[in-house]
Amino acid sequence: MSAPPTAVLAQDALAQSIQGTIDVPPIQYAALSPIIIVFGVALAAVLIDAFASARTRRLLQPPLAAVGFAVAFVAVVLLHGRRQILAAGAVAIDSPTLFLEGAILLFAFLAVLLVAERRLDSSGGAIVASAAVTPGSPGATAARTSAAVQTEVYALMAFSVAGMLLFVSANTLLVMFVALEILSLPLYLLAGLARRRRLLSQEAAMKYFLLGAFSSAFFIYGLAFLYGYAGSVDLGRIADAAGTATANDTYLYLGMALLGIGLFFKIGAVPFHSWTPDVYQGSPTPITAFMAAGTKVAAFGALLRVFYVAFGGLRWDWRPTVWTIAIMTMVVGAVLALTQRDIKRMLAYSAIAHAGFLLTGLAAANSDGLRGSLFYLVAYGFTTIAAFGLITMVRTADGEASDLSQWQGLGRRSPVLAGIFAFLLLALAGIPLTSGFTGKFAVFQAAVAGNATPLVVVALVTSAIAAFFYVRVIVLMFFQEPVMDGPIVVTRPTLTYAAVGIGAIMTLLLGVAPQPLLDLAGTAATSGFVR
Amino acid sequence: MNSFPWLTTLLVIPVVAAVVVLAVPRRFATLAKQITLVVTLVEFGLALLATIAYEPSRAGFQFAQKYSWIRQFGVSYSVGADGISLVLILLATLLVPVVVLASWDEVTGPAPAAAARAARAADPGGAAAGPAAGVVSRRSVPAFFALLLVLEAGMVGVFAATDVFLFYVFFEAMLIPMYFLIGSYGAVKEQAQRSYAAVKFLLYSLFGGLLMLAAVIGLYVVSADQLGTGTFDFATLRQLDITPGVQKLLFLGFFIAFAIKAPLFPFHTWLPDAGAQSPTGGAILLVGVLDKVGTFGLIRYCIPLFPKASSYFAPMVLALAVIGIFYGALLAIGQRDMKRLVAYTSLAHFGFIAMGTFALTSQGGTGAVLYMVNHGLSTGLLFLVVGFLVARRGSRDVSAYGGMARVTPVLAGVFLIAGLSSLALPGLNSFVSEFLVLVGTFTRYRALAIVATCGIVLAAVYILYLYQRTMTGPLVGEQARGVLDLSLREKIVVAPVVVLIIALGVYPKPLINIIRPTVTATFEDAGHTDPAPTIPVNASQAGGHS
Amino acid sequence: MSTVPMSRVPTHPAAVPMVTRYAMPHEPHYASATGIFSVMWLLLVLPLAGAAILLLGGRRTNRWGHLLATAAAATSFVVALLLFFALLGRSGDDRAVSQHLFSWIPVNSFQVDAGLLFDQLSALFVLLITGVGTLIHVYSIGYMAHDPARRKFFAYMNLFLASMLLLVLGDNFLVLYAGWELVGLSSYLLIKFWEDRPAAATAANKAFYMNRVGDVGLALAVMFMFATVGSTNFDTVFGAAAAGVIGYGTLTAIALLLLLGACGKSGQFPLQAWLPDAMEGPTPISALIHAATMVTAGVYLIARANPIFTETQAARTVVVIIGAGTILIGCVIGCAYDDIKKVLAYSTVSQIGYMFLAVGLGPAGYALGIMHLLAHGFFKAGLFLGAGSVIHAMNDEQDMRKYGALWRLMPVTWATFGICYLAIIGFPPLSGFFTKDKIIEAAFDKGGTSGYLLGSAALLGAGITAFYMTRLFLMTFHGERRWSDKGPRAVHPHESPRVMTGPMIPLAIGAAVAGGLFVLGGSVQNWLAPVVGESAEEGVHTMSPVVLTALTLLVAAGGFAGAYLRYQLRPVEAVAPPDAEVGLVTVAARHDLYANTFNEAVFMRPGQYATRFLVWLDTVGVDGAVRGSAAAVGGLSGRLRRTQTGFVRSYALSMLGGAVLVVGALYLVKVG
Amino acid sequence: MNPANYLILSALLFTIGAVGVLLRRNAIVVFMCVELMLNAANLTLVTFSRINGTLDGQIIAFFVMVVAAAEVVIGLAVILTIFRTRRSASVDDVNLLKY
Repeated sequence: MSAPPTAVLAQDALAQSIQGTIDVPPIQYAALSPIIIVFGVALAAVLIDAFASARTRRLLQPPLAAVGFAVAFVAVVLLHGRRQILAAGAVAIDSPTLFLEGAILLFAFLAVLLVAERRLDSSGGAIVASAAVTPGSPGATAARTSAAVQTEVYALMAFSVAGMLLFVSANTLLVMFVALEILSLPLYLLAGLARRRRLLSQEAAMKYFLLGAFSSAFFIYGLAFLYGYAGSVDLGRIADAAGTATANDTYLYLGMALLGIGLFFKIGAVPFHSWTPDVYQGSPTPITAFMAAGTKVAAFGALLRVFYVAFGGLRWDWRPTVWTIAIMTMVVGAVLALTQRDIKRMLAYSAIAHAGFLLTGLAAANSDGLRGSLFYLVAYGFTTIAAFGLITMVRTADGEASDLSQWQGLGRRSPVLAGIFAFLLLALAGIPLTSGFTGKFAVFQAAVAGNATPLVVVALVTSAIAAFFYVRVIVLMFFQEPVMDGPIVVTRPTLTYAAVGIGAIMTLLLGVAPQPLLDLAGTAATSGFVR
Repeated sequence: MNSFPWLTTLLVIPVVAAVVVLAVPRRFATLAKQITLVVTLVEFGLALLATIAYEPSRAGFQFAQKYSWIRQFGVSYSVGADGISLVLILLATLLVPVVVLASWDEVTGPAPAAAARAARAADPGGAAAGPAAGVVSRRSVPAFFALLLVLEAGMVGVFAATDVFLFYVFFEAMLIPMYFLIGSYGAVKEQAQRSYAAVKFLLYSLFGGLLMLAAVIGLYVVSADQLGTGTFDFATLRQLDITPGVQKLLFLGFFIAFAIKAPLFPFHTWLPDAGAQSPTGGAILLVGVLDKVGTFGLIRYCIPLFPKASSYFAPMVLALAVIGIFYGALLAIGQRDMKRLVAYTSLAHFGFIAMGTFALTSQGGTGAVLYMVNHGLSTGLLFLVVGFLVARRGSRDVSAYGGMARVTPVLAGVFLIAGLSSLALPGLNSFVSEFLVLVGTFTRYRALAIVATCGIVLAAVYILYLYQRTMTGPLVGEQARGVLDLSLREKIVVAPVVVLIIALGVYPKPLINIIRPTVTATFEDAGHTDPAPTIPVNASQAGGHS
Repeated sequence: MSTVPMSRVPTHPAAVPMVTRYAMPHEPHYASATGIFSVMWLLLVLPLAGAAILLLGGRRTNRWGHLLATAAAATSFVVALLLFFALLGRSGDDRAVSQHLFSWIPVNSFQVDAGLLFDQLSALFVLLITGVGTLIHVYSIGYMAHDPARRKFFAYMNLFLASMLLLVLGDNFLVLYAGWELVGLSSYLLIKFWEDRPAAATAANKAFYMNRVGDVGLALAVMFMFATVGSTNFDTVFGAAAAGVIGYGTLTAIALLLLLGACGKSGQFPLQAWLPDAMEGPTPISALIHAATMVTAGVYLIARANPIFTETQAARTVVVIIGAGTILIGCVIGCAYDDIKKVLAYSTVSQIGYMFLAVGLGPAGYALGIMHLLAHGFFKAGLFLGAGSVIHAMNDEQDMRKYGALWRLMPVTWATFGICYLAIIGFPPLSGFFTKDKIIEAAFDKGGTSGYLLGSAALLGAGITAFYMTRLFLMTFHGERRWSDKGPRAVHPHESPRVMTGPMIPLAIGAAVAGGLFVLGGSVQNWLAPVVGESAEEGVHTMSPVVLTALTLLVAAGGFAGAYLRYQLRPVEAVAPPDAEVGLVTVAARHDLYANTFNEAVFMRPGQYATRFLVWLDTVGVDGAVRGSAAAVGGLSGRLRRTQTGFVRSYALSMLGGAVLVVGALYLVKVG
Repeated sequence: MNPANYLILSALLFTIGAVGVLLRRNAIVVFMCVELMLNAANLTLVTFSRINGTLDGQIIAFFVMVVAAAEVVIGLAVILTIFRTRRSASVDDVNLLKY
């Protein structure tokens, strides 16, 4: 216990406020620098949006965000090895946290590349010119073709990223809750900013918002019970309290359950997954990529921290539940993906299935499991960003060719692009020499070592099922004749190329030479979360 | 000589070549072909040299190399050759050039030059590539040969790997090129069936592979429990002392994967489809080499790693094998599609191989491994000839043929040789292996061997019945008159295989001498000694000339 | 069976203990090939090379191919003669020379060498094969002169010679097995030589299938030998057998399996049905393969394996029964056919029956069987060549009812054919008289009821043989002509060219004198004694040889008389009378005693049904299960999708349900 | 008065809110129900802070209110746009995305 517990702090504050002096708790700004930087970027972006001209905004915002994230990443790298609790116990910095923060920032960077891409669509990028224009109204067509862009997207992304960083490093449930909201609220809006298919986009936004709010209600209610149980929302204190089985632990289990629900919702675990397909499909594809990679990392990071730190002592109590959820998630994700016709929706279900695979890492409940999960998150993030980025490049006259039937024969027309996509799909399916396989192997091996063999068997069977729909897309692209008025693959979208390229290369590297990243994850896992 | 990294070289060359070939623009298709041919020939030459450098008398793996790959998982890039893997590598590297030459014109097919030109125009990047699907969808020749090369690397790797993880990686990675070979270069007219066959092949193998993955992980965890740090090193793993219960589970994991791959009786239904739909070259490599990975795995991994389990399951495996022998044979007799027919004959042959392996006698095992090579040659030749026929008449249906021997005598002759080899006629390669398998089984499972021996009658039936329907009788179809006999290229393709089929039938000793020590050691380490003859004979009879 | 402790068992060469072996006095001892014998391998290689050159050489060899092939055969005959005389030069018990070529299949305790054995028995066969073979090569030069594929024909003939020589020269059972199947192959190739005739192709397949059934037996026998004595070499196996260390059951099993193989190859009951169909092949082939040499391989096998058969009475009983039965089957059917080659084929079947009967009698009969075999080689080859010459002359007409009165037109054929015919019906002093007589005698001498049964069967056979052969001879060469040299189906019979008649003459001479040479002074019996053991000449005589000989002649004469009355003194219808007008026996005989009907009903049809069923099972059952489960998952997916209704509130509901579930689960764990 | 009663009250409120989310169609009302759930949580927090004798619960409650306010801003914006396009605030009308 390094930092003073908040409860005590609060009482002192009460006492001292009577005498009129307040002594400020020490805050190590350096250690917080990544979060602070990103927040700074966000605020700057807001200011720019407020005062700069439309043109300057368009020119200024993307580099600002990109550079901001890059710098933050550098900060994370410099912080490596730090292991302490900061800001009066509110925030914790340790190897897993830094690992996750780094991952989030990388994915955010790639996502910015995708968002900033303007060569794809006839006019601006994937982001709507003005979200306020009503679809179907005369202004709508103008809005669709106008070069303008709702540049707030960058500010929103920056806020969301900041929220994610805070989310994974939160040491008290309160901070975690706030972070959750900071990362969610911007996403609700981002989901609604698609330039085309506005109706779907708005619907996605609304569904995401309502369900998100609903889930955070559960989260906070669970928080309340845990507070009631432990008398504090500090993860460490909760763990201590759980260790000493004195208090009425109905509160503990209620709290754990409700809190868990909030987190399971974010990672899209069954039965809290229902928003995922709709939102992934409706949102602008770059944002979907951002969500699929970034949000997953953040949510899982928080999940891991909570379950390893706060409830670490109770693993024998929560493992069965996690098992059940993991199995349901894998099965439902894989099975439902089989019959999807929309490629984004299919990948959404695949994301659910992958959440399930990740949960087996959690179910292992050992440091190998932690290592596996960390590695898996990064591997999956790169692959999925590349995949969604690639989807943005396959277009028809009215936007992306999201319907699978339009992808028929793509391999014959543009072999390279289709080849990359096929490779990414194989990675998602977990074929050796791709990152997907290494990740799967890491978590499954941990799970078997952690006596979760049945879970692993289920996982393997489901991955066999899952393989089918990935393979089906390959069949479409390569083994079938192209349709006459098939989609056109837009050439020279530099930024998208960059993002997809990086993603694909990393997918290959992590498959062929996973050593370094595994080392990183391994050391992070062995040092574990600070408390 | 043995310090030279033979296996790594054999692995790297095709990969590099594949990249080069893939880089060749489509309009220089011929160049791609030539590069591939040269490379594969060089590859075969190297494999041959390696075989010469190999010292059969020495125990354990030779040309071994070991570098740590993924330390956290105790995975290492470690390759090595023993008698079993060496001959199979030799087989693979031999068949690939044959396939390359055989598929020389198959991919492009008789496409009008105009279409080809249009295709080139439309090809690069596919940017704004408009309509005219037919043109756009011309299949890339360099890609085909690149896939072949990748496949070759995979085949070499899977046999050379001495690290279970590495083996698994190759085992799975090998599927992808084959999948594309079937899917996009298979039977041209039958798009739907082609894709179906490709997907079926991939999913079957993937499913088996995943079961194996479970077993592999289990093995790793067991090793971690016993040795402190987990490892995948084959040599280390076979030292483990695994409890019988665990052994059985792990054995099943491996066995089912291999039984699907080989395939053995109930797991075979992907083979006829894949065999029928894949291009000739693909079919040869699929049935000739890829499927051997299954039988190879049985003898290389199942028996040494899980000796108790393998003797426990041996009767059941043998039962499956014998069922397969008759089942495959009878189904082959009932087929109309020539390629399916050949595929089903392979099912019967894999039955023999599995039987020889699980008879757990040195004769049976040696016979089984030799059988793998021989089956690769004979079935390879059968697929070649059928491919030639289909290329000439465009139909795989037996009823479309008849009396071909009159117009294409040479082709008919080669067909007959392939068939006779497949029905294990003495003097041809398969006989040696088949008899060894039978006699090896006989010494331990008498009744079973007797039943299996009756299978050779059916073998005669399915081969000669096929020959009778296609080659003899009055000529069927008017256009058949114009059909040409084997071209020079085709003769060159079949020549080496025919020669080997005869040579290995008359003088199999060199191969046997490579295979025997490894197999004998494998079985004896697993605690299986050959049953004694019921009457002792003097050393000159038993020890003999070897 | 005597089992031994594992410790004494050699597992593989490295670990072979010097096992002190049983004393095996009877073990044959083979001298290794030196001097002239070191060229033994030439016997095989010459014809093999001929075949290879002709097959690979292609059209280029069309002009001289047949000459090369004939030369190859002739040379190997010369080599055979040289070796034979060299063998004569050696002392009686040293006349077994083996040549070890190379180690064929060496796998630890299973050691098979490619080795040749040239002893008294194989010497005789080599002479017969190469000698008759050469003659028939010459004959074929004429017979196949106008066939476009003559080269291929000669290539196959050479291939056959090589295979047959391998069969009789192999010094262990696996090499013998190799030759065994290779002759089957060459027979297959030559039967379907005119392969655009569906009948020929079918006959060839039938022959191969039925031979394969026999081969299974032989193969299993070899496995038994290895499993029992750990070797397949003649000397080891025979030594063990003679030493009586092999259990009686095993020995009998081995013998019966060998017999199965022999029946397949020699067209003995129950595997006789293929031989008549094999007549679809060119006539020289019928003469060489399906009369003189290959079909007698079964006899060779039993004679070669005599140490085994000597030891097992049970197996020999089966052999004699099969032999006797087949004699009668062959004869009866032989009487019913009008196709000259079919009749000869069935006569072959029954003559081989005699040989089986003989070798089945054990030491008393092995030599007799071989003698009859050699004699039969001469006269049956002669008969077939004669028939070929007639068919040649009659524009490939094979129906004897379309012949008649040809003797004037083709005197040479008539004469040679006549001699061979007299030889086969046992007309003294021609060969058949001696050899067949001896067998009948031996059969009676077996003693007991069985002796009488077998003897009388053989005797009856002799009579019927005389009948149907006379019938054949008369219908072909005598009586009034039933063909015309005018009209649509005109034929102009003429004597065959000298290249065809030439070979028939030596065969006729052989047919005439061979028997005498063999029997007088028991030359062959003494010659073979070291291999097949002393034939118990001084056995009890059921009845005195003189009486028996007289009886035999009487019966044969009866048969002759019957045929003469029926087919010489009464006219022969040009068309066979319909089944309605002939007796049941004849009808049955015309249908090969329903052998084919039986085979089709019992093996072919059920096989076809099984095949169809399995094809159905595989697609619907095995594959269906797979596809079904896939479809099931798909269906499940299709239904589950519907739960994703798109209504926020239902999503919220599912979340709430999940919440309840999680809480419940945790609570359960807590209380439980 | 026994503070446990407040917990029961808050539980009731939370349940009412949750049920409201499931039952009401109007997006605004649905959202209000969510707010109700949040406030139920607040009540719980305050109660526990009383029971534990620490101020944290009350402080957290303030945080929750602020967050709720922020949510309102976002939520109303989203709902408004939907309403403007569809002329209806019923959550059941927006189900283009399904299956």
